[in-house]
Amino acid sequence: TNGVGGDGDGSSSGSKEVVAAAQERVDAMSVEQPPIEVAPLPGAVEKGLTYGFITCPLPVCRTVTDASVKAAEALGWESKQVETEMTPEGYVAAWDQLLQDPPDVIAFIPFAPDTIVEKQLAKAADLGIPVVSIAPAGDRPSKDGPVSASYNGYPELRESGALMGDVIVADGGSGSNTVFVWDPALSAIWNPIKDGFEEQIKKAGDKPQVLEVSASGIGTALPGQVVSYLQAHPEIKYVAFALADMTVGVPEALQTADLADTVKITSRAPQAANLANVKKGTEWTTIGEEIESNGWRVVDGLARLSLGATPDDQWFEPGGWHQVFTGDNVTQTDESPVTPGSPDVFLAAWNVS
Amino acid sequence: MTSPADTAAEPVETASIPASTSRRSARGGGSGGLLLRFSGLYIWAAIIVVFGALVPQTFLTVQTATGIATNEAVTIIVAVGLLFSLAAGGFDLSMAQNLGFAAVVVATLSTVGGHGPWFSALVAIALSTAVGAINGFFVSVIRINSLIATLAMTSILLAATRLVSGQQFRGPLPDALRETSNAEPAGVPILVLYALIVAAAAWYLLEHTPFGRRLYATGANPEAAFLAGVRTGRHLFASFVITGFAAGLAGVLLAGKIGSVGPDIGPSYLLPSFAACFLGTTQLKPGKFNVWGTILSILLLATGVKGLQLLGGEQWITDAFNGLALLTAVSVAVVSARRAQSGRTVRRSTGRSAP
Amino acid sequence: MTSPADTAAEPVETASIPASTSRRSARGGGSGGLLLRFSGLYIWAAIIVVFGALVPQTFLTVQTATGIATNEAVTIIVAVGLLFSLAAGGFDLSMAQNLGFAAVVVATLSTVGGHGPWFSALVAIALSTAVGAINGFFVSVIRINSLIATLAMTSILLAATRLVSGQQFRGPLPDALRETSNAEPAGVPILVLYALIVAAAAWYLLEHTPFGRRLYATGANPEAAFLAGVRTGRHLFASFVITGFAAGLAGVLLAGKIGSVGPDIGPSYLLPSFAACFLGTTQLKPGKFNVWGTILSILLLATGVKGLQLLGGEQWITDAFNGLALLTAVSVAVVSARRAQSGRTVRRSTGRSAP
Amino acid sequence: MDVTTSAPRGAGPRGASASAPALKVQGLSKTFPGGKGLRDVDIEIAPGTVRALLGQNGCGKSTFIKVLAGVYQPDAGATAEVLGNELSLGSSRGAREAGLRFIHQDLGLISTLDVTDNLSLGSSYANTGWLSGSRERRRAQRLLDRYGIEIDVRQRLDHLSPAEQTLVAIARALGDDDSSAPRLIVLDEPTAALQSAEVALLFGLIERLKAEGNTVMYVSHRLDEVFAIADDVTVLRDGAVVANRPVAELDHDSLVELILGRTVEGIEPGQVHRDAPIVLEARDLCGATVETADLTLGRGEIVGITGLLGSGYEDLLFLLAGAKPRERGTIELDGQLVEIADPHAAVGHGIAFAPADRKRLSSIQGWSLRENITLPRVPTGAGRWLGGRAEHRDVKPWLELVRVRHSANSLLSTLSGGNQQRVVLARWLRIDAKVLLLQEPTSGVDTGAKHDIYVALREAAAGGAAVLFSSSDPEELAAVADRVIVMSDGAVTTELSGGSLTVDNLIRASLAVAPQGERAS
Ligand SMILES: Nc1ncnc2c1ncn2[C@@H]1O[C@H](COP(=O)(O)OP(=O)(O)OP(=O)(O)O)[C@@H](O)[C@H]1O
Ligand SMILES: Nc1ncnc2c1ncn2[C@@H]1O[C@H](COP(=O)(O)OP(=O)(O)OP(=O)(O)O)[C@@H](O)[C@H]1O
Ligand SMILES: [Mg+2]
Ligand SMILES: [Mg+2]
Repeated sequence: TNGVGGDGDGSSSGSKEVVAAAQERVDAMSVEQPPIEVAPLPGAVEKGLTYGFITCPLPVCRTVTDASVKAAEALGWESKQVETEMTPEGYVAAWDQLLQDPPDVIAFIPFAPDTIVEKQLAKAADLGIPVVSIAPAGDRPSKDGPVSASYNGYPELRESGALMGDVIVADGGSGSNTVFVWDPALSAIWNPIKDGFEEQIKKAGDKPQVLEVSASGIGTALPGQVVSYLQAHPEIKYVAFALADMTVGVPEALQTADLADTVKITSRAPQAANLANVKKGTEWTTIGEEIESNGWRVVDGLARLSLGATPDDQWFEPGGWHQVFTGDNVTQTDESPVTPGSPDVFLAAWNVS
Repeated sequence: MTSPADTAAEPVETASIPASTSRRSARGGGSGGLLLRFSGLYIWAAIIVVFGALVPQTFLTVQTATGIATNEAVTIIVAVGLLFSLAAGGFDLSMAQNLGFAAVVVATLSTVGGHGPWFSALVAIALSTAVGAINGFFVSVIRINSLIATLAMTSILLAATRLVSGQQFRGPLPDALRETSNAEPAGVPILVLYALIVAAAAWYLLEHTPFGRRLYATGANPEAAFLAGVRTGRHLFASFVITGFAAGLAGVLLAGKIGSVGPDIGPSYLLPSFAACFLGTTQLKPGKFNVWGTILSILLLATGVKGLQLLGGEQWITDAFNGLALLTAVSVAVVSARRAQSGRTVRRSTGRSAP
Repeated sequence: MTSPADTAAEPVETASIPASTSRRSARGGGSGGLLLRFSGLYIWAAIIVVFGALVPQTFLTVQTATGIATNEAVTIIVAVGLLFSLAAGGFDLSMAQNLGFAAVVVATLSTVGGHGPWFSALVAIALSTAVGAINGFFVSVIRINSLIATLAMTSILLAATRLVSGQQFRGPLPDALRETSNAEPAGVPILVLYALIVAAAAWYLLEHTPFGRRLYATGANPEAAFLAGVRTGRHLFASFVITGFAAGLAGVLLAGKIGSVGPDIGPSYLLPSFAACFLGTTQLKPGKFNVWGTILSILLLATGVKGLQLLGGEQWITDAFNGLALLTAVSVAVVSARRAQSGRTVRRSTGRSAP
Repeated sequence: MDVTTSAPRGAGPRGASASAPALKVQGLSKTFPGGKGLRDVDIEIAPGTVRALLGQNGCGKSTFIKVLAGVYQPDAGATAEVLGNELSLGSSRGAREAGLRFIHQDLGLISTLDVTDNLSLGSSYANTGWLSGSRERRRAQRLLDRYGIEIDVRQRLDHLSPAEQTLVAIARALGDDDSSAPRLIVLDEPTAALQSAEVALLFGLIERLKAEGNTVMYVSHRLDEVFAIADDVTVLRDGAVVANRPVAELDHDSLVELILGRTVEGIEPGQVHRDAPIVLEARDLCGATVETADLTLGRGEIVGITGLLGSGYEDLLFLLAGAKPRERGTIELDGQLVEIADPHAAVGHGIAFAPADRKRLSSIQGWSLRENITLPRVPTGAGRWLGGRAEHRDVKPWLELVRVRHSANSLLSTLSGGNQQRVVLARWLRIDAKVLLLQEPTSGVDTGAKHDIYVALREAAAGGAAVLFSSSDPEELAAVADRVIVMSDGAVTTELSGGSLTVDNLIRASLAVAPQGERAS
């Protein structure tokens, strides 16, 4: 069966309670999750604002951006997106370019810690432009900072990591024989995932091994590296990827290396292909988290700020939707999972259509 | 400023490919020559022995062998294609991005595009071949330096790739395509078979047809070849078309192999392919871009990398290995080539045709 | 197989740099020649006019000007350094990774390394220069084809970069370094001044010293230059050292500019630099790698890209623009060069084989 | 060899009346950006004859040939016939189909390939599915046999002597479609790079072709060859035809006068300097093809050096200039022992070296005359500032000295072969060297220019330089040198001077051991 858990006998180091708790959470998150909730807007939003959005060329950024542009349209805003090259100076240049013709509101997906663009953030503050961020790169923005709100932050990612840990503990009855695959170059963004994952495994009394790879090898060098690692560490039963994109080509490589039956793959933020593989069973599980809905959330936040709302802690790192996908509960494999309720809840809350 | 270079009593020939002078000694069959020609095989054997001793239980396995072969099959196909333009004296820097472009095209057409797998594959390969033809046109008709022409083409293809993929992962690919790349008739990964077929075909074309001979002549000395009646323009053009076609084929097979294609795939094939082709010029037929030497080089490097990975080496170690292996292998080749016929090198480099 | 190349009855000279034959017309000062030499300026003007009309309020601003200059300053410095090895007939593919390496070294030393900013900067530049020297050694003493030597070096530098950076972002850099790159004396971004100084120095060295003349001779015909008393080995070696030094300098300045350095910095400078140098050979001093032509090319491309970005174009548009601009500019240059030179008479480039 | 005649490609000589001229060109002009290359040239060549095309450097010989070959487009208005059939000038294919065959000054052979490939590349690989070395070799061998050329087809081109390379080029140009159709074979300075001994090889082939009814057009600056091989001469001056005459009507002097439009007085033999102070003394030099050589050069002396190919006489100059590694031996300048590691050091010590391979070794074709001339010692003004104008001034007198009228800024590649040679000479005269080492200084140089160059050498010598020049032309050696050193088997065997320095003695001395001479005779 593709299902998670069952065979957790207390024999392994993980104490029964821990395993049971994990199993409980997994079961809870495996059933279809309720739609997210969004409070109605306090008033009517001014139309025709220009909405600046700094994004990156990565697929995940693209998904958010497309959604966010739709959201802005819904409010009658005119959006202007700047795509940064994946280099710090490119990121800085993107900011400079956006601020050269300053928009009324700004949302951004950080490529690097905010210190890199502190000058630009300060300028935005001077101009009184509300700025919100998605998936802060290593920062924990707070209401005293230059950023007025941030989504998909530490707790979001941490939760995804934790869930990857849970499915493994629940299934293996312990956290042993597990490897976490990530690219430390992106640690600024991915640390929360790693923390959450390691924490859950530690609860079960183990420490996951870590395989460092370069995200630039996705689909080419990466599968070979993973296979080699698994061959060098035959004890490994579970592989957790910091990002579902990194699993591209891995199931096929495992097949060739006769490891397909002995190793289970889990990941987070799946693409359509991951869902398909999970359904087929070539990937074991994957953790869905809010991606495209963040595009709506930032616009929601900016809308409230434009109505004069003052951010409180609520505005930072609000919890979001998560879903454990297994072979049993994958329904569609045509597109990456959509946050339940999105975008309707936003349209409703903004009472636009 | 002073430099070790002062000791060099001969002019430098950056243009010539590495052990270009060693061919003679190899032909002459001097033991030095032989040692040189097959050094790659020895080194490969050495690598296998060493890692076999260090990590026998994991390294000396069928999985390792098939794993290496399957991983490198795509590289082999694109590198073999690259040989043609190199042999004709052109550099196709765009071939890696062209591979990525083909992969994205087939993936997009066959998923969101909703087209049939075979149709999509054909379109992708056709487009890549067309790209090769465009390169060929600019290099052989307009006569732009091929490095620039293909540099520009790389940038254009990058744009096309981003546009087509919409910066999204495209997948899952239809099973038909995934099967085509992942089937294992009689336990042999089918990609390996494809690579072998492509290699054999290339070997035949390059070594055993007038076309191949004229290709090499075009690369060796375009003007003389032209005076000799070789249609150098046409041959250079053809060589770029072939390189483009191979890139397209490799791209489609890669897409099928990994089942889901992101926009950034491709560039990672640039360095390995060129490295292999150049390293290949020191092997089997020294001084000449040749098929089996190239493949030997690819497998040699891949084996070393695999061994290091099994030893638990970090990523940077494998990069360092690739670089050092290339550098040392070629150096050894060049130096011993010079040794093998010191007197003549000088004579040659200062104009044999002098009365 | 048939091809448009059939119509080209001429031999192809991929070795020669683009409009190498156009020098004649340029020197001859034929109007065609002049038009050719300054085409870049006209195109640049055209770009400015067009975008000035399309997005006046944002494009025709001081910020745009300074923005472009500042963003390209680093590229200018590394590209000007690259000119030296190109002029001497070598290709330094490792210079971009060398830049990244220097940036990572200075960032690591001055942050987690806990060393002083100046010490860190000096070490970084020294290391990059040493890398250049190693390249020079392999190319001029061992005499490996420079493409391979520097290809291998790229891979080694990649390893070194990963090792030093530990795959982490290093930062924030000490204010001293950030100031050095971000100061704006009299409102002029200091990076621009650095770039100008480097350019002027390079121009003097290349155009107005025996050393530069011999560098070009080494690139134009190593054997003839050697026999004319030019120590080609030493000069080729020197050229790679200079390219390495420039890469190091650019890396340190870049690190200071962005204040925090990731391991993947660097490679993105490869294509632009080579593109600019080659495009530069069609400008001002056609047929010759030259400083101001290179800088003109950089600014021209950057201006176009900036304009497109302000128009709200997506990433892919700018890539396409870069590629197309390079391709068309060089094609125009090459073709009109042939026209001007031949007076429509010479059917065959007599560049290397006059009677 | 099968004599079944397959038809020649294209229409060509089919249905041509035997009496029609092998080539008839009328009103051919060719304008270059620089100026006129050819003016209204008329030429008519009878079938089965050898026509010598003569003239000074830059008079348009090569240009004429290149127009015939379709390398250059002629100005409008020119007409041409081959054996009575219309020939459209300026089309390489048309020329080939009409039965014209060209051997250009640079032979267009690929030195890294073997003879077989060089012969087969263009057209004649057996178009079977599988390219088999042995079959191709047999075909190539047959082709060479057909013209009685005895060369091993497995040899790499750069292992052949220049003469052999020329023969290969000719054989390839003729091709192996064993048709009896007569051809017009055009040779541009085929002997410029050949030894007098080797020239015989070439003439043998030319006679044979002539005997088979082919027509030959032949460019050379060596008048003795003209009288040896040609039936008629065509003389060009400044791109215009000044004479079309049978050789029989001419003697050496009248021919020279035709070419130059003036008479040249013979060079007065320089007075031999027995007591001249020694400038350069080399002892027991060994390296490359030189086994052991001792040599002394006196102030103001002009010494010739010759020998057979491979006898080491070319390499000796390379060794003296540090251009090839020396295994043994010492060199003294003005009595001082000097270490000459490379040409740079040589230049530093005032030793100038001009190799024979003009195009590849002693010039940079894509550069201006100015840059070519200053390269050995780049002038630097104050603050080491290298300025174009100053450089121009620096170079001008030297161009005038060697009588080159082109602007110092024109590209070397646009000069005719002989004028390029003069520029090279100017380069080395400029550094007023103690020792001038010159290989074949007058190869491809016309009679008038030769005289100028001899005079320049004399002036240099008179100025105190020691001149050592290698030459394969006995007449030149006898006429110009005070002393001639003859080498064989890597050692100096004979030294001729004064009365004993005659053409006969020279030829005898070089041929003393003649492995090359035997080869294809
Ligand atoms: N082709 C040449 N290459 C280098 N040096 C030459 C050359 N020809 C002459 N020289 C002499 O070598 C000496 C140094 O030449 P150069 O002008 O390069 O000064 P430099 O660069 O300081 O010294 P070097 O070139 O020896 O390093 C000068 O006397 C110069 O005249
Ligand atoms: N491509 C060219 N562009 C401009 N001028 C040229 C070109 N080729 C030749 N010329 C000029 O045409 C004239 C004739 O040159 P050509 O090579 O025919 O002389 P030549 O008779 O072959 O001399 P030589 O005996 O030295 O070979 C010369 O003045 C030369 O400078
Ligand atoms: Mg110097
Ligand atoms: Mg000529």
